[in-house]
Amino acid sequence: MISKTSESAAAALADVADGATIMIGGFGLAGQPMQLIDALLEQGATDLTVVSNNAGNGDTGLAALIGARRVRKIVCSFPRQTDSHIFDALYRSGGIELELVPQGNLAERIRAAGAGIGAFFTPTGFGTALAEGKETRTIGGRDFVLEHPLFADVALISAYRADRLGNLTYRKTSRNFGPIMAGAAATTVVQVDRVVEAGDLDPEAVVTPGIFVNRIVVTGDRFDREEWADVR
Amino acid sequence: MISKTSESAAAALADVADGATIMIGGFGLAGQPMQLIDALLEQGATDLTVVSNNAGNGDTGLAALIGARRVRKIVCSFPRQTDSHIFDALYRSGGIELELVPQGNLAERIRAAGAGIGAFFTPTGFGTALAEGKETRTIGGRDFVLEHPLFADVALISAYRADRLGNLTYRKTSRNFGPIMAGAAATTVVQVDRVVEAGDLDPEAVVTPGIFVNRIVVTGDRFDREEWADVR
Amino acid sequence: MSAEPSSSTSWTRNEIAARLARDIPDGAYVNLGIGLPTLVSNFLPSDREIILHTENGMLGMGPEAAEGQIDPDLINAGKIPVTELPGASYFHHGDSFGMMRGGHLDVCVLGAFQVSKTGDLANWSTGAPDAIPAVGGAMDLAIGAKQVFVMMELASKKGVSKLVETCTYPLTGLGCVDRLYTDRAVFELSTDGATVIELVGATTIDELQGLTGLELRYRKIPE
Amino acid sequence: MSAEPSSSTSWTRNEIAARLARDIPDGAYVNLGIGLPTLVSNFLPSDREIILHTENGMLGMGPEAAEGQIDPDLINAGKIPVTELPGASYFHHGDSFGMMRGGHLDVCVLGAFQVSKTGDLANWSTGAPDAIPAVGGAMDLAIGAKQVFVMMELASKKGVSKLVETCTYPLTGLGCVDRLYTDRAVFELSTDGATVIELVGATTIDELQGLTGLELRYRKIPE
Repeated sequence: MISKTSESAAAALADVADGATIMIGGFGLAGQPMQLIDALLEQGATDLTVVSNNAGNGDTGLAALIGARRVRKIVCSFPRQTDSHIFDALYRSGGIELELVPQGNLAERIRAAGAGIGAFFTPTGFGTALAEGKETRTIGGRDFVLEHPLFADVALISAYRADRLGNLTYRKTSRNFGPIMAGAAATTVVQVDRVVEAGDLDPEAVVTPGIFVNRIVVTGDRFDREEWADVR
Repeated sequence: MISKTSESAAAALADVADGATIMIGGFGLAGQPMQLIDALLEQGATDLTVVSNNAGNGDTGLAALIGARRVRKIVCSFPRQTDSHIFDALYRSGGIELELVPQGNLAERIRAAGAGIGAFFTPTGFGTALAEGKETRTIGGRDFVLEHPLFADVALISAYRADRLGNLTYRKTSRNFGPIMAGAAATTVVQVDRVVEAGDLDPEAVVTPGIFVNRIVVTGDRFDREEWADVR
Repeated sequence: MSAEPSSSTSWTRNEIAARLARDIPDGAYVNLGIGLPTLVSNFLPSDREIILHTENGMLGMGPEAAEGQIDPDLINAGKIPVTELPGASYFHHGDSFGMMRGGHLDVCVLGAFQVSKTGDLANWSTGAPDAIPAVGGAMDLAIGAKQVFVMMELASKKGVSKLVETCTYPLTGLGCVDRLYTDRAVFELSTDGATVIELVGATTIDELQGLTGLELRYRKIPE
Repeated sequence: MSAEPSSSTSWTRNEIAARLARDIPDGAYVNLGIGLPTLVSNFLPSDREIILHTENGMLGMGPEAAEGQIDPDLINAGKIPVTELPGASYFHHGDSFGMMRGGHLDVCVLGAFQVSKTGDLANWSTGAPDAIPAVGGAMDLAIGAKQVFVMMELASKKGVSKLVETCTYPLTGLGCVDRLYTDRAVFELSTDGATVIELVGATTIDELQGLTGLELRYRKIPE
C-alpha cells in the first residue's frame, strides 16, 4: 500500500545534494514551509539555487537559510521587503546572486516545467529591463517575450491536508505556489497539518493530485500555534 | 447585486452572431451542454466555427447542430467515433471543414488563450503530419512545435453548481474542457443543475471562478434524468 | 469619507481615490495594487458590487482583517491580513497570473513613479544603482486588465511632473496606462498622447501644460 | 486469469497483457490507452497498488462500472463508464494533459499499427485516403510518460511484421516507445535499434529476424 508519509522532516530531506535547485513555496509567510526549511538548514546542503517568490522574512525560514550562506543564487520576484534585512545585506555585499523575474512569469515558468512546455511567449515584461536580451515576437499585434521553464530538483511546499497517496488541499491564500512547484520538481516534499484516510478528501476538491507529491511530513495542526489563535 | 442567471437558454444565446467561433465543452456526452446546444440550434446562428473535442454523438446536441449545416468548420481532436455518423457523412461529402489537433495541444491552446500566452512550444505532435508547416525548435535536447492560442466568441459549457457570481463546481469527469473554455471566450455561458447562494460553494473547491462566467442557465437536477438513475 | 476638494486647485489622496472609485462600474473585477491604490477600497460606491482580486490567489477579497480576525493564511498582495466575502474563491499563482495576463480583470489600479503621455508606466524601480530590485506582480498588473488606471500626485515633492514625454525611470510596461488620476487632473492616455478629461477645481490646461511641458488636449468626459 | 503460453511459440492477447502488467511497479501512475491496452487492467498484480490515470481528467480510476452503477459523468478515455477509487482526484483537460506532457506518469500503455526499431510509433491513422482522421490523445500519450509500453501482435493477419525498419503509416511520435510487448517476444527499443529481452516459448532470434527483416540483439532481462 502506497504511503508517502516520511517519519520526519530530516528523513524526507536526507538526500538533498549540494548544488541542488530548491523551490520553496509561500508568498511572504503564507504557505512558507517553515519546518521543511528548518530541516534543510539542519541537513546542511549548500551552494543551493533557490526559486521562491520572496527572499525571506525576518530571521527565520528562508531568511535563516540565506543567512547561513547556503544559497548561492535566488530566483524570485520580490526580494526587497520591510523585513528582508538578511537578504538585503548579503546582496549588497555581493554574497548572493539574484535572478529577478516578474511574478507572473515566475509562476508561468514553474507551471511550464510541470506541464512539459518547452518555452512560451508572455506579454509581461516586454520592453522592460527584465526582458533585455530575450527573444521577442509580435503575435496578433501584441508584443511578447520568450520565457523558458524553471525546473527544480526538490520542491518544499506547505499544504493543509494530505492523504497517504499525496493528494493535497490547501488553506486560503497559502495555496499560492504550492500546486505549480509540486509539478516542477523531481522530488516534491510537502508539510501538512494532518494526513487523512484515502477517500476522506473530496475528489472534486483535491488541488494537487498525489502524482505530484513524493514525501509528506506531518507538522501538527496550525491552529495550535499562536498565530492562528484568532481563527482557531 | 450581481446575478448572472439568464431567464432562459434562449435569452442567454440571443446575441450569438453568424460566423462566430463557439467552444463547446464535453468529452463525448460527459459535460456536453445539451440544453445550450439545443438553444443554439433554435437560435439560428450559422456559418459557425466550433471548437470541441469531438464532432458530435448520435443525432442530438453537437451532432444535430452539424446535421443542420450550421457549422462551417470544426476544430477538434477526435471526430470519428462509433456514433459520429452525421459528421462522418458531411465530412466525406466536403460539407464541413476539419482542423484536427492532438487533444493535449487542443487543451493547451484553449488554456493559452485564457491565460494570455502568445504561443507555446509543445512536444506533442513533433515530427508528425499534424505539425506539418509549423515552426519547430529544439530546446534542451528535446524537439518542440510552436502552437498558438484558440480564442472563441462564445463558450458553451456544462457545470454542476453555480452561485449568482458564476463560481462553478463540476461533477467527476464532466469537468473536462469547461474550466479552460470558460477562460478562452469573450462570453461564457454555462448550464448548471442549480444556482446556490453566494457563500454556499466552498471557496477552496470552486473550480471556475465567476470572473470567467458571463451567463448562467439553470437546467434542473441531472439526477431527475433517466441516465443518472443508477447514481441518483 | 468626503470627496470634496480641499483646495481650489488640487485633490488630496483620498479625493483622488474617491474620484477613481466612481469610474469603477458595478460588477467589475478589480485589482488594487499595493500602496496608494488600496485607498480606493474605502470609496467603492456602496450601491455597486465590485469584486476584488488579489494576485496571490483570491477573488472576493473583503476588507482588512480587524484585530481578533487575523488569519495568517489569508493575506493580500501587500501581505496584510484580509477577509473573505461570500462567493470568494482561491486559486494558485499560475491560475491567478493567467487570469491577469489573459485580460479577465476589468480594472487594475496602480501607483507610479512616472507615466508617459502615451501610457508607458514606471513604477517598480527608481533605477538607483544601490537599490535592491524587486518587481513582484507590477509588470503583470501593468498589462493585466482591460483597463489600467494609475493614481499619483501629478508632481513630485520637488515640483517635477511625473507625467512625462518619455519615462526616465526603468519601465514597468509599454503603453499600458489607460487613465491617470492625479491631484490636479484626470487624463486619458493613448498612442496619440494625453487628453485631460477632468480639471480639479480652478486648475487650467495652461497650468498643466506648464507643469508637464506637454501639449495637452482637453475633452471633458461626463462621469 | 492464466498467463501460460497457449502455444509453444506465441502468446494470446491476454498473455501479452499479463506479461506487460508484471513490469508495472508498485506505486506506479499508469495510463492504459483505449483498445487493447485496457486488457492490462485485468492482470495488475493484486499485491501492488497501481494508480490509473484517464486523460479525460482523473487519477484513481477504478474498474468499469457494473450494471446499476452507471454514472454518465464518470467515464474513461474510451467513453466507457468507470468507477472511482478512494483517493481519486479530478482535474480539467489542461491540467490532465499537462500532467502527461510533463512526464509525470510512470507508464503509458498503447496499441500500435507499426513500431519502428528505434521506437517511432504509428497508431492513429492508417493513412487511407478516405478515412476520417481522429487523433485524440494518442500523440500526447506517445510522449506523455517516463516509459511508453506498446502491446500488439508482432505480425499483421497477413503475416507482415509490424515492427519495422521505418514506419510507413503516419507517425504518432518519434522515438517514443521504450518497450514493445508482442505475442512472440518482448523488445527494448532505443536509438540503437531493437533488442529482444524475452522470447516466447520456443521462439528463436532467427525466426524473429526472418519475420521482421531486422537485425536483432538478444539480451535476456530477468523480470
